[in-house]
Amino acid sequence: MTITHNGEALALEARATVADLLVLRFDDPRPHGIAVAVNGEVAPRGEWAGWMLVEGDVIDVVTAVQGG
Amino acid sequence: MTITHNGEALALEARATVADLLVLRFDDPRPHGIAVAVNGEVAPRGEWAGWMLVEGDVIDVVTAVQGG
Amino acid sequence: MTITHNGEALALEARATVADLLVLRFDDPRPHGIAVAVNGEVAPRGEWAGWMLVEGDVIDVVTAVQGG
Amino acid sequence: MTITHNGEALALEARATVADLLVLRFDDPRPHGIAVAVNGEVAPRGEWAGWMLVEGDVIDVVTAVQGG
Amino acid sequence: MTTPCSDDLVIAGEVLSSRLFLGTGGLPQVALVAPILAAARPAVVTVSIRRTSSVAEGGLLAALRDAGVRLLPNTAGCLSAREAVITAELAREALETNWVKLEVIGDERSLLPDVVELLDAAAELVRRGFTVLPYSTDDPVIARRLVDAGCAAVMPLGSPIGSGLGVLNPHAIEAVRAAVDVPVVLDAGVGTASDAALAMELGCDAVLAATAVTRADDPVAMARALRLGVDAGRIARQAGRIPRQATARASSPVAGRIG
Amino acid sequence: MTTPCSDDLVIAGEVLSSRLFLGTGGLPQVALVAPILAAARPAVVTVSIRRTSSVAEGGLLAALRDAGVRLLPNTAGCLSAREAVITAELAREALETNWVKLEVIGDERSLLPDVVELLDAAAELVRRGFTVLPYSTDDPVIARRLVDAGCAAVMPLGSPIGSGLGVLNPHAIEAVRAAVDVPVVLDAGVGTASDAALAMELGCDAVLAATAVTRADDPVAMARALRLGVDAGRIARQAGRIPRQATARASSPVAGRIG
Amino acid sequence: MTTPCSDDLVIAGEVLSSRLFLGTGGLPQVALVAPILAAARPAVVTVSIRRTSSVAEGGLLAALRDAGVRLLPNTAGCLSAREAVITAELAREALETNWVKLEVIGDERSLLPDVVELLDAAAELVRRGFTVLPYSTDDPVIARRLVDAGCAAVMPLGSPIGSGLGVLNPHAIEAVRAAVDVPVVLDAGVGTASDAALAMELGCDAVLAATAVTRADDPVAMARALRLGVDAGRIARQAGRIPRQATARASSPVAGRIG
Amino acid sequence: MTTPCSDDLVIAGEVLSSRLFLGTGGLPQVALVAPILAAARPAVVTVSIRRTSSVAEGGLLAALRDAGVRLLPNTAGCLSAREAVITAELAREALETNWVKLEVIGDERSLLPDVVELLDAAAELVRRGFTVLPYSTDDPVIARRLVDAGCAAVMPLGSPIGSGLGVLNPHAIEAVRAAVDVPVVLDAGVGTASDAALAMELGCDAVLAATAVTRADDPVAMARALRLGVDAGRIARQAGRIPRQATARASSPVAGRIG
Repeated sequence: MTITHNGEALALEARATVADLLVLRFDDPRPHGIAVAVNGEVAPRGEWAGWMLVEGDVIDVVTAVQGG
Repeated sequence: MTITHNGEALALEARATVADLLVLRFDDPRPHGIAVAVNGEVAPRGEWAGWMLVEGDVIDVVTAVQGG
Repeated sequence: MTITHNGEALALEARATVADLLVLRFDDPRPHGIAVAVNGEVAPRGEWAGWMLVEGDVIDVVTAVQGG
Repeated sequence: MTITHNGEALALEARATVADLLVLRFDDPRPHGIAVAVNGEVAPRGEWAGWMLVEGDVIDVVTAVQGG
Repeated sequence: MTTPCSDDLVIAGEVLSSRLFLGTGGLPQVALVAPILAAARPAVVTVSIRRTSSVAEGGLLAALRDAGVRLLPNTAGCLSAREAVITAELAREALETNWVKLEVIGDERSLLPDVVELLDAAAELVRRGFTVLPYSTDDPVIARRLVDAGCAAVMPLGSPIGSGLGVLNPHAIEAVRAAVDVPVVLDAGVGTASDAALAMELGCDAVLAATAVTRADDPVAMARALRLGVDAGRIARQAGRIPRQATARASSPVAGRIG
Repeated sequence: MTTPCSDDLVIAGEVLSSRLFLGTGGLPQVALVAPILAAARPAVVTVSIRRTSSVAEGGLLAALRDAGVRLLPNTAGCLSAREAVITAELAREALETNWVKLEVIGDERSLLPDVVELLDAAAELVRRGFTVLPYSTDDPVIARRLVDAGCAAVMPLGSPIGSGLGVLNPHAIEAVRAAVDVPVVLDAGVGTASDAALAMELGCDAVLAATAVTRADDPVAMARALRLGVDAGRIARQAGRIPRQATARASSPVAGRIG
Repeated sequence: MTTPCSDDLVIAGEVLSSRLFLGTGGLPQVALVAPILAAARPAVVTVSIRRTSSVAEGGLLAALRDAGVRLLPNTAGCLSAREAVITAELAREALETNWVKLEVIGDERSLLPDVVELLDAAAELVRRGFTVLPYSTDDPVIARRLVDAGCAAVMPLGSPIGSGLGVLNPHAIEAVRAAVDVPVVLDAGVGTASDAALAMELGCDAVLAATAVTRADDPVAMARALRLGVDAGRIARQAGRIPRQATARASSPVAGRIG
Repeated sequence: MTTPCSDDLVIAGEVLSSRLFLGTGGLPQVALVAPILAAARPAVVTVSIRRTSSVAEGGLLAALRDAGVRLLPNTAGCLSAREAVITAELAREALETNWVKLEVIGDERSLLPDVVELLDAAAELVRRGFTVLPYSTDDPVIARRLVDAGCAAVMPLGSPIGSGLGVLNPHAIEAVRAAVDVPVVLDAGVGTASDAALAMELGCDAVLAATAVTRADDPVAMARALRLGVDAGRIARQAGRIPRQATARASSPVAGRIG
């Protein structure tokens, strides 16, 4: 299936979870200091392992950066 | 009946109109440069003669005064 | 003889007067709106015709220009 | 004789010295932290004992006070 | 006439006769209306709407009508959009104008605008067909929202009403000017002629003054001074001033000095 | 005519026609002299004295004479009393006026007055029968010394020549005004109309502008703006402005509001 | 420690360690984090929330965690309440703090607050259990509305973000201070130490600085300067300054002078 | 110690312990001397010279000697060079120091310097072997003349003595700084910590405060505030502040925002 990750299209196997995505992108199912939004709603850290992504999901993975 | 005119109680004969009130207070049924609100809504100049007041009506009669 | 006129050396015939210098430079023995200093002192307009210059005199001829 | 001390007339015995004046006013021939002017000139500390006052001398005795 | 026709101030399609708005609050006597108007030649004169127990009310209205000046009723003192809307409706009825200087204040001590209620009232009055000139803060984002709501001009404050502190934040007034494409009328705080001139130099299209005139020692003279100040500032703005620079620049030639 | 006769500016017994002094330094072209003078209606126009290699010198002098305006020669660029005195003498001879705007500067970069040399030159020129208008700092003690030396006016700077920074220290200008009983002419630093108005409101009797006009994008328009600004400030000063206050003061009545 | 415990700054029941808030935007290198924090000893450090393609992100977060400083995520760049709310939610999740510096701007050029969207976002975030510190204008009426909405502090701007113009309208900041009973943190515009000291003297409880430090020639030195400036201003405020007066007052005795 | 040794202030070859000069005028009670000195850690403390009828004089001198602070006698109140010179001579004799803060004022109301008498007195005192620190105006040309006369520093005023108006003309103070190569000590007008910080940021090498401390509600706290303010301003000056710019500059990244 195809999802949108941080604004870019990304192909994932069917039934991939948020944790799978994080492993794919960060080699870590629970990276520290980040947060995940799925379709504009927060996906709590505790649900990453079980949260199944579906075709067309829009995922944002964010962290803290320099800011005024 | 009793109405409130510019914040003060005023006794009027039953079936008095806005025009009657204006005659009473200004000796003029259509004084120039004023406006009338009945219960917080504008009573248009054209309706003063026919606008029947009822017990408890709150009437404000205003004009232009000095202002910044 | 040689005099200094507005900062530059100038050769004049002996016995030349201030008026002679003005004629030489301005084609006019009494140009309007100017003043003359000889060796740092004002040479009054009335004395130009008779004021004899001598070797080494320092002459400034000035007028009004734009100024704040 | 009469001298002026800090703006006021003061009677002193003839042949009184600056030191005598200081003893009279401060019980001390060499008070610390003060300076003396006689007729507008400084009388150096070292000369107080020997500095003879004369009729009409104007003496100022000053010290340090609060100041901006 | 100090400003060419091509430079007329136009609000809501109406050509106004000058760039000075005059408030009447604090006027010591009605007899001064005529000479003040003659000295100020204002584009509009503001009035408030209040309960009356006599038609005359000291004859202010009559004096203004005699002068043939355009009236701009305000909603001074209103603390909510609701109050402001009914006050505007009564003003329209009493004065037969749909122009209103919209004021909705946050409290009666500071008299500062409550921009939230102001935006609500502006939208509602525009819907009801009013030409709305809102008294606002010097916030360019709010100014843009007021224009989006249909206001015909914006009237940012220079400083608190009646304070005479002039333009406390010139940078903000320039930002308001840059943020909108409707006329900007500096409202509140003007104390003297240089304040009015500065406001115009910052890019304002007009200036409103009330207390500065009515409470001056000589109201007629100050009316004239402000009128001249507004014209001076307008023309200076158009003339293109020299840049400010930290160091001196000779205005007399260096060359040709004697000795 | 914006200022009543009873309010004429008088210096050394001469009644001047306005309260704006104009400098010609930086004028882009002589053709602008006439329209600028028509717009500014200055009391005097300043000129500098420089060596000349032709009588014409671009015809500035002729243009000014045609306009019939009073000339005020300056000693711009002089670094010593000696230089300034001879320059003043030449000016008197060339222009047949004993008025002089006395400038003695400390250096050619800042163009700031050297008040020590200035005082010497002022005393000597007064002794020689000149009417001396000294360009000075905003120091009230020096202003008093210049008056004691016989100067007919004092001309404190608002900010450096040509900087366009306006009046950097209004408090000092007010102090100069309070310190002397001769006319105070604000000199140097004026950049736009509000600067001129402010100077007059601070108590100055006149304002001199040069660069502000001659280097503006539109010199004629700025000349007009400054003229209006000077008049506005003068009248405002006389009108007695409202006091500045930190808190608001209602300009509309509180009583009688509806609802 | 320059401020006694009794003078600690408390927000939402939390005792903060100082009155300087530090922004990290524009930091040239992460290696400067430690020395800057040592010099500034800030109460909190702000960070932004952005998409990441790596966990490290230059190690800023790690450096801040090592320093054990309190993090204050902001919603910088959000143009709507909706954006700001989700950004705050993500910040809470990523950083395990429910504190948020709420920013909702009107446009990306001026970066000025959009107080309408700001009020909506503040109310929603308070409802969701956040401790909200809103970046706002210097409008006291809006400040009061933000407090009524449940904000734990207000953060009025001194001047536009990154401008270094300091406090453009001290009168307005004093009015904000007087309008609310929660801590007032001056946000945006601070350029140097005297700006920070002035803000505190005006009654602010703390000052936030970002660009002033991170883009200074020597960020560590400026961090120290601002820390001292904040303390200086705080203590001066409490010390009760002398009144400003137009005339001099001798600081040395008049009596007893010689001669 | 807030300033590194390499940054010590040196006047006439003497290394001073800080960049704050303290005046004692107006001190409510001698008992405050010790805590004020502990809080301010001043480089020098100024005193005046007056006639005495007792040696003690409230013990001020003893209190200052106990604190081991360097004394700087002034010639406050002198109206002529003659008076100032004899006062300086008496100070040297009484206090065994050849340093003098030279004050020659134009009148007793404004307390402003008379720079003509000041220059005469400075030249004479330098001739007599004094280290002269003259209280002067903010005129850079006079500052240069004072240095040419041999003064070891210059002390321009920020505003009138005791006025608390701070630095009325920052541009002039920067010009004084640029005009001379001796230490510049801002004298007179400081009212609070931000004034002191600003003076240092403008390039002054030290600041003198008297009334600001002695007449504050809490003199000891204000002494501490001014000490911090001077250090803050000094360090900020060296840190190289960001430029002032009219428009905003984002301190948070634009890229990577969600939604």
